[in-house]
Amino acid sequence: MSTPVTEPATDAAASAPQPLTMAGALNAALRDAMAEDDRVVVYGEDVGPLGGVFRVTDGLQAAFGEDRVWDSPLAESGIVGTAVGMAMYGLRPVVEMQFDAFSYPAFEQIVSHVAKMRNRTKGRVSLPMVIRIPCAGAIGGVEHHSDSSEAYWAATPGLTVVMPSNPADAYSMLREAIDSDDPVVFMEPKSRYWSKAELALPVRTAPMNRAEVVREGTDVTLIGYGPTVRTALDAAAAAESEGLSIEVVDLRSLSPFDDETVGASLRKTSRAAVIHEAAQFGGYGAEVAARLTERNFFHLAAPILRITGYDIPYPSPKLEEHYLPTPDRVLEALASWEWDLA
Amino acid sequence: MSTPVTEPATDAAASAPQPLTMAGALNAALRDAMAEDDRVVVYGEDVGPLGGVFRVTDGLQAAFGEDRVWDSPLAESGIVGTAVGMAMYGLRPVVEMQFDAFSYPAFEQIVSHVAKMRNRTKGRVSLPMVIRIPCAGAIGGVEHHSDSSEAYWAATPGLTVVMPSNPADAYSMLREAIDSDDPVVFMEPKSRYWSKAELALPVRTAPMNRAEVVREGTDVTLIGYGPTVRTALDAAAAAESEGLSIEVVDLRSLSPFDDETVGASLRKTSRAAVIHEAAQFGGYGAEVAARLTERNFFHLAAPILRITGYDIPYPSPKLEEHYLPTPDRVLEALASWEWDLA
Amino acid sequence: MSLNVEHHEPRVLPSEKPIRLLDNAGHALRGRETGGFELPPVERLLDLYRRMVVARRFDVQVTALTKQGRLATYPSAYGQEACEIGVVSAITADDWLFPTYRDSIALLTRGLEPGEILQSFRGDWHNGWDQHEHRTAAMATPLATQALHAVGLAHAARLRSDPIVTLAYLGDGATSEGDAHEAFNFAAVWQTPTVFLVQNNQFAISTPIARQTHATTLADKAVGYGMPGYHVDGNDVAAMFAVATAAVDRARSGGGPTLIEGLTYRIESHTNSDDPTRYRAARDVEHWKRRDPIERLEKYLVSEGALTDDVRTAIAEAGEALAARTRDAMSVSPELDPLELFDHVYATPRTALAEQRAALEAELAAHSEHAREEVAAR
Amino acid sequence: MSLNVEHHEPRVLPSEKPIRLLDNAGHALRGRETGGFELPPVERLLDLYRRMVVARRFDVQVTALTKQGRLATYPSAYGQEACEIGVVSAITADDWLFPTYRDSIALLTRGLEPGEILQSFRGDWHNGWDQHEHRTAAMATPLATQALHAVGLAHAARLRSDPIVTLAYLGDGATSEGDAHEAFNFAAVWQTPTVFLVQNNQFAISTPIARQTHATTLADKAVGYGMPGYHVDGNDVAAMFAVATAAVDRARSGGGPTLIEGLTYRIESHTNSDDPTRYRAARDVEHWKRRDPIERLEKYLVSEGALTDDVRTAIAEAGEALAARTRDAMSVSPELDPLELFDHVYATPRTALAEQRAALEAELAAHSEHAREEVAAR
Ligand SMILES: Cc1ncc(C[n+]2csc(CCOP(=O)(O)OP(=O)(O)O)c2C)c(N)n1
Ligand SMILES: Cc1ncc(C[n+]2csc(CCOP(=O)(O)OP(=O)(O)O)c2C)c(N)n1
Ligand SMILES: [Mg+2]
Ligand SMILES: [Mg+2]
Repeated sequence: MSTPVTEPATDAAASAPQPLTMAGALNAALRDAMAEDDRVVVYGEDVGPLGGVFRVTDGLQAAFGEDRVWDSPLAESGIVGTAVGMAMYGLRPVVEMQFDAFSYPAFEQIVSHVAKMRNRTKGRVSLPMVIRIPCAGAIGGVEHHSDSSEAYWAATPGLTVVMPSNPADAYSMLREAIDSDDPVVFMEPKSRYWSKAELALPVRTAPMNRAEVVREGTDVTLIGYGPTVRTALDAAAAAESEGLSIEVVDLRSLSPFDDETVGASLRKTSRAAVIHEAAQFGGYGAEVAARLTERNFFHLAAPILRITGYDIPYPSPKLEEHYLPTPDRVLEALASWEWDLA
Repeated sequence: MSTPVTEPATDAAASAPQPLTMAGALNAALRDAMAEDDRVVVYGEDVGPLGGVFRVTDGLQAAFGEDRVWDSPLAESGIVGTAVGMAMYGLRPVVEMQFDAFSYPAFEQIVSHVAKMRNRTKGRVSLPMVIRIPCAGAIGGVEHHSDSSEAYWAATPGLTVVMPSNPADAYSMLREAIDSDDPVVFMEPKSRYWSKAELALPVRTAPMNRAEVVREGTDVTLIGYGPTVRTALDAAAAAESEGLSIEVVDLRSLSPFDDETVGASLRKTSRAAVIHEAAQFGGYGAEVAARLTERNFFHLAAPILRITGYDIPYPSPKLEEHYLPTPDRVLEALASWEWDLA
Repeated sequence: MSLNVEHHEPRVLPSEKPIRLLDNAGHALRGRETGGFELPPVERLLDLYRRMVVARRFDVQVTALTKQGRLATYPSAYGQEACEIGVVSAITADDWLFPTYRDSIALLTRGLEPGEILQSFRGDWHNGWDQHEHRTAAMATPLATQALHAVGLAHAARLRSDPIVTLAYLGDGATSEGDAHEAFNFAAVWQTPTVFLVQNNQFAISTPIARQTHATTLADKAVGYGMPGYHVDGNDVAAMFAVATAAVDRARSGGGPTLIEGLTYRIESHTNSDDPTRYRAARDVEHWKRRDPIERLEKYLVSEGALTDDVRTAIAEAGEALAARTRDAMSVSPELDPLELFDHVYATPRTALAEQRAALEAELAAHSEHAREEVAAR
Repeated sequence: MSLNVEHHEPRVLPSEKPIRLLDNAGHALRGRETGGFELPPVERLLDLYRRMVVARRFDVQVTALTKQGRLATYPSAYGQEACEIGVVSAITADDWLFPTYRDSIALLTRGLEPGEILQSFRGDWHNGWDQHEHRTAAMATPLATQALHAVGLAHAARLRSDPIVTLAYLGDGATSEGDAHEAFNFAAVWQTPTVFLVQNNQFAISTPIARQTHATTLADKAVGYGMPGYHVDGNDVAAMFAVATAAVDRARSGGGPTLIEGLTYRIESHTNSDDPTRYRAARDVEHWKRRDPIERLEKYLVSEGALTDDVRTAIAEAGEALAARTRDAMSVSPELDPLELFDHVYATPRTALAEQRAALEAELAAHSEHAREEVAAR
C-alpha cells in the first residue's frame, strides 16, 4: 500500500479515518475535485441517477446538479469526442467508459485526437480530461466485460495511463489525474472496487507517475499493477514461509514507466517477474520485460518472467479461474526459473 | 527476399517472369484469388473504379463486376462489421482500410468480433476474412497517414497479423491469407508499394506464419518486418565493409511469432536487435525482445536492442526523416552495444 | 443482379401515434391508427399468444433461477413479449436472427433449447448453440454491432440470390451508437433484405429515452436513410407481427430494409444486478403493467371465443413443461474442460497456444495429484 | 439552466428541391424555392462575392504551388466557394469553426494567414495556427471526428452561459461515419448551439453520393435527430448565407442545432495525387463549371449595378496580393527544429522522452560534425 503523505496546506482539512472501498474512494475523489474546481464535469452512460454501474459516481448528480453530472447518449465515441471539445473550451471533463471493451468504439477519438492534440498544436491546446475505465476481470462477467485494454493505451504516445491498486491510491491518483493538464486514461480494476482501507480524506499518496515498492524483499522483484498487486503480495507472503524474500512493486503508472524505481528494485534482487491479467503476447508485460532487460541486462541473473493470462480471449465466468494468474501460478513460475538456473 | 518455391500442381501454370511492384503483386494476388474462388469479394472505400488510393485493386471491378468488387459507404466499422456477416454466410471478404489510422473506427468490430467469433462459437463460426491495411510511414503523408498500428492487432488474441516486405511475399502471403479460415490483418507497408521484383506468377514463398532468414550472418541478428527489412538489409550491407557479419530475419508473421526461426538465428549470433517504425514504448518490438530473451536468455551476449521510432506521434513530412530508424541509426545502435560489452 | 440502386422511396414521416391494431382493452381498431395494416387471423394470434405465454413462463423461471444463483446474469424481457415474439414470428427457419442479450425469449421461438440459450448467462461458455443450425447469431453484447453483421449476411445472401431475410434486434439505447447508423446506412445503400427491430423499452439501463434522442420517434431515423420506418405499439403483438410481416415480405422481394420501432417497457430490472428504484418510479412500472401485451391479446381472443379452457390448459402445460426443462437444464452443471479454452481460438494451430495448453494441463494434473494425496493423507 | 429538454420540434421534411435565392442566371427567385429565406442585402452579397473571388485566387495559386512541389498535398475547394464562404461568413469572430482538410478558404475568411493555413500541407507541422486566437480548430483528417469536438465545445460554452456558436464542416462521405451520427445526436439531445454544414460535393474521393446514401437528400438525416435540416443549393452563396445565418441565430438564442446540406461540386481532383478521370466524366465537370457559384453571384451583382469597375479592380488586386503573399509564404522554407518533436507531446515532462531527445540531439551534432569534416576534407 502506498504511504499516505501529509496533505498540502491548501487542501481541506483531513477527515477522521474511515473505512472506504476503492469505489468509495474514487467517488470521494470525484466529489472533492468537483467541489474544488467547477470546471470539472462528469458524464457518460448511467453516471447520473444510477451512480454508474459500479456506483463510482453515486450521489454526484444529486450533489452537483445536472449541469455538472449527467447521463449522455449511449455512444462512447460521442462521449470522448465531445469531451475533447469541452476540454478545448477549458472544462475538465471526467468521462466513464462502462467496461474496457466498450471503450473500443472510442478508439479513434482517443488515439487520433486525445493522444495527439497537444503535439499537433505545439502545446497550444492541451486536453485536461480523464477517461475512466473500469478494467480487467475476475468478477464473473459475461463476454466483453473482463477485457484488459491497457496495452492498447500504453502503446499510444500522448496518453498518460495509470491504474491504482488500492483505495488510497485510487483517491490520490484520481485527484492528480483530474488536475493534470494531460489527458489521462484512468483504469480502475473492477475486482478491487470493493477492497477496503481506513482512510483519512483527502489522502495524498506518491505522485501518480511513480511506482512504489509495496513490500520489501531481496531475492525476487514481483511487478504488478491494479489487480495483480494483490496477487503479488499474496505470493510474496506464501513464499516467505519457504524462505524466499520477495519484493513487490506496484507500478501505478503504466505510461510513463518508472524506470528508476523498478530498475533499482531489479538491480537489488537481480530477478524479476511481471504479472498481469491480459494475454501475454503483445501485452504490457512485454514492455516491462524488454525495457528492464535493456537497461539492466548485466544485473540480471535470469530472464524476466511474464506471468499472465493466456493468449486467448478472456474466458467465461466458470473458466476464468483457470485463466487468471494466481499466487500459486506465480510461485510455480518462480520455481521453474530457479530450477533453470541450477 | 523469400525464396519462391515450386508451385503446387493445382495452381495455374506459372507465367513468364515479369517486373512487378508490391502493389502490382497484391493486385495480381487478388485477381487470381477471385478468379479461382467466387466466394472472394473485395470492397471498401474507393476500391472500385479508382482501384484504391494505392491502386492495389486496380481493374478488379472491371474484371469481376460490381457484385464482386464495390465501393462501400465511407465507414470503417460498417465495412468490417458487414464483412463479419458475409464471412458468416460463407463468403471470403477482403476489405481495405485506407490507412492504419482509419482502421480505428473499426477497432471494436475487429477486437470484439473478428478476433473473438471463432472462440465464442467453439469453432462453429470461423471468419475467413482479410482486412488489408496499407501501413506505416515514410511516404511524406500528412497527419494520420503514417501510423503504425501493428501493436494493437498483435496484442489481440484471435487475430493473425502478417506483413510482407517484398513483392513475392506480397503475392504469396495475400493468397494464403485469403485461403485461411482465420481472419487475417494483412498489413501492407506503403513505402514498399512501388518496390519491384521479377516474378513468375503465381509465385509461392514460405508459409505466411514463418519468418525467413533473408541474409545470413554470424555476428548479429537484425529482425525487421515490412518496411524495416530493407533498413536491416542496407545496414547489413554497410556493416559488411566494417567486418561485421549481420544476419537479417524478415518476420513476415507478427502473430503468430515464429520462435523457431528467429530463436535459431539468435542462438547462432547471440545478439539481436529488432527494428520498427512504430514508437518504442509498448510497440511490437517489446514482444520480440521479451520473448526472445525469455526463451534464449543464456545464449544472449547482450540485451536485445529495439531500434524504433520515438515515443511521440508520427511527425509531419518534413520531419519524418528524423523519426524513422535508418541504417545509420541501426549501425550506431549496434556500435554502442558492442562498446557496452567491452 | 446489379447492386446499383438509385431509385428513391417516396419519403414518409412515420406516424407520431404508434401503429396499433388492438387497443389496451383488446378491441380491434380500424382507421388511421392501424397504419393500413390488417389484423392477423385469429389462429395466428392464438399461436402468438401461446408463444408469449410460454415465453413469459420461461422468463419468470429464469429470473427466479438467477436470484437463486444458478445463473451469473439474466436480462429479462418481461413486458416486451409482443416485440420479442411478434417480430421473430414473421421470419422463417431459413432466415437469420441477430439478437442481443435481451432476446432469450425470441430464441425460444427459433426452436432453441433453454440449455443452449442460457449457457452464456450461466457462465459456461460465451455462446451455447450452433448458429448455422438455428440461423441465429450469438447474442451480441457490444451494442449495435450485430446490426452490421445482419446487413453483411443479408448482402452476401443477396449476392448469392438466396432469398433469405435477416432480422436484427436492437435496443433504444443502442440506436445512439455509430454502428447502428452505419448498419442502417449500409442496408439502405445496398438495399439488403434486412429488418431492424428497435425495442424502445424507454430505458438504456438507467438512461431514459429523452436523453437518448431528441426525435419524436425512433422510427423517424429511417427517413435519413431513405428506408421505410414504422412506429408501432410494442405491446400490441398483432401490430408488431403485421408490420414485421410486411417488412419481411418487402425485404424478401427485393424492396430493401425496414426500421421498426416497437414502443414498449421493461418491467423487470435491466439485469439481476441492476437497481431500478434509483431511476424510475414504481408507479411508472405499474402503469405499464396495466398495458401488459399478453393480457391485451388475451382479452381479444376471449372476446373472439378463441381461448377455450382446453387451449388455456394446453398452453399452461407447455409453459410448465418448458419451465421444468429450464430448471433441469440449469440444475446440472456440465463438466467444463479448461483445456478447451485453447482449442477454438484459431483454425490454424499455434505452437505458443499448444505450449500454454500443455502448461495448464500439467498444472491441472499436479493439482489433482495434490488433491489425491491430500485425500489419501486424511 | 436545465439541460433537460423534452420539447420536440414539429417534424418537417426538407424540401426535395434545394433552397435557392438566385438562379444560375443570377436572377433573384421568389416563392417556394426560397424556402421562405430572404435575399441578403446587396452590400452583404458584394462582400461575399469579394471573399469568394479572393478565395478562389488563393485556391488556384495553392494548386499551382502544389503542382510545383511546394506543398506535399492540397485539397482544393474550387467550385465550393459558396458553401465554404457563405456559411463561415454567418458566424462571428467569437464563434468557433471546426474545419476539415477541404476548408482552407473558409479559414481565410476567419482571418488566418496563408502561411498558417498551409503549414500542415507543406509538411512542416501538423497544424499551423493558434486555435484559441482564431477560434478555429485544426483541420480534421479523420472524417467526422471534428463534429463531436464542435458539439462538446458548444455544450461547454452553454454550460458557461457563453453565447457562442460552433460550426462544423463535413463532407458528404463523412456523413456515413458513426461519428457524424453521434455528433448529430449529441447535439440534438443536448440542444447545443451547433451548426453542421455538410458540403455535398457528390463525391468522397471517387465514391459517388449514390453509394453513400439512399436518402433523397442528406438534409433528411436531420429528421431522425429531431433537428431542422435544410437542403440548399450549395452554389448559391446568397442561399447558403441566408440559411446559415438563420441557423446561427437560432443556435445562439437557445434553439439548438441545425443541419445544412449544400449541394455543390468539387471541380478539381480530390487532392493533387488523385486521378478523377477514373471515376467521373469530363462532361459532368463541364456541366458543373457552368454552374459556377462566383459567376452566378456576379451576374446578379452586375444586374444590380453593384459591381463597378473600381470594385472589380479592388477585388482583383486583393486577390493578387493574397496570391503573392501565398507564394512568398511558400517560397521560404522555415528552419524546422527536429528536437521540437519531443517538446509538445505531454504537458508533464517525461524522462524517457528527454532521453530520446538527447539521443537525437547527439545524432544531429555528430552529423553536422561529420558534414563539417567532409567539407574540410575536400
Ligand atoms: C458498446 C457498448 N457500450 C456499453 C455497453 C454496456 N451496456 C450494456 S446494456 C446497456 C444498455 C442498453 O440499452 P438498450 O439498447 O436500450 O437495450 P436494453 O438493455 O434496454 O434492452 C449498456 C449501456 C455495451 N454492452 N456495449
Ligand atoms: C475515418 C477516415 N476514413 C477514411 C479517410 C480517408 N479519406 C480522406 S478524404 C476521404 C473522402 C471524404 O469525402 P467527403 O467526406 O465527401 O469530403 P470531400 O473530400 O469530398 O470534401 C477519405 C475516404 C479519412 N480521412 N478518415
Ligand atoms: Mg432499452
Ligand atoms: Mg465529398
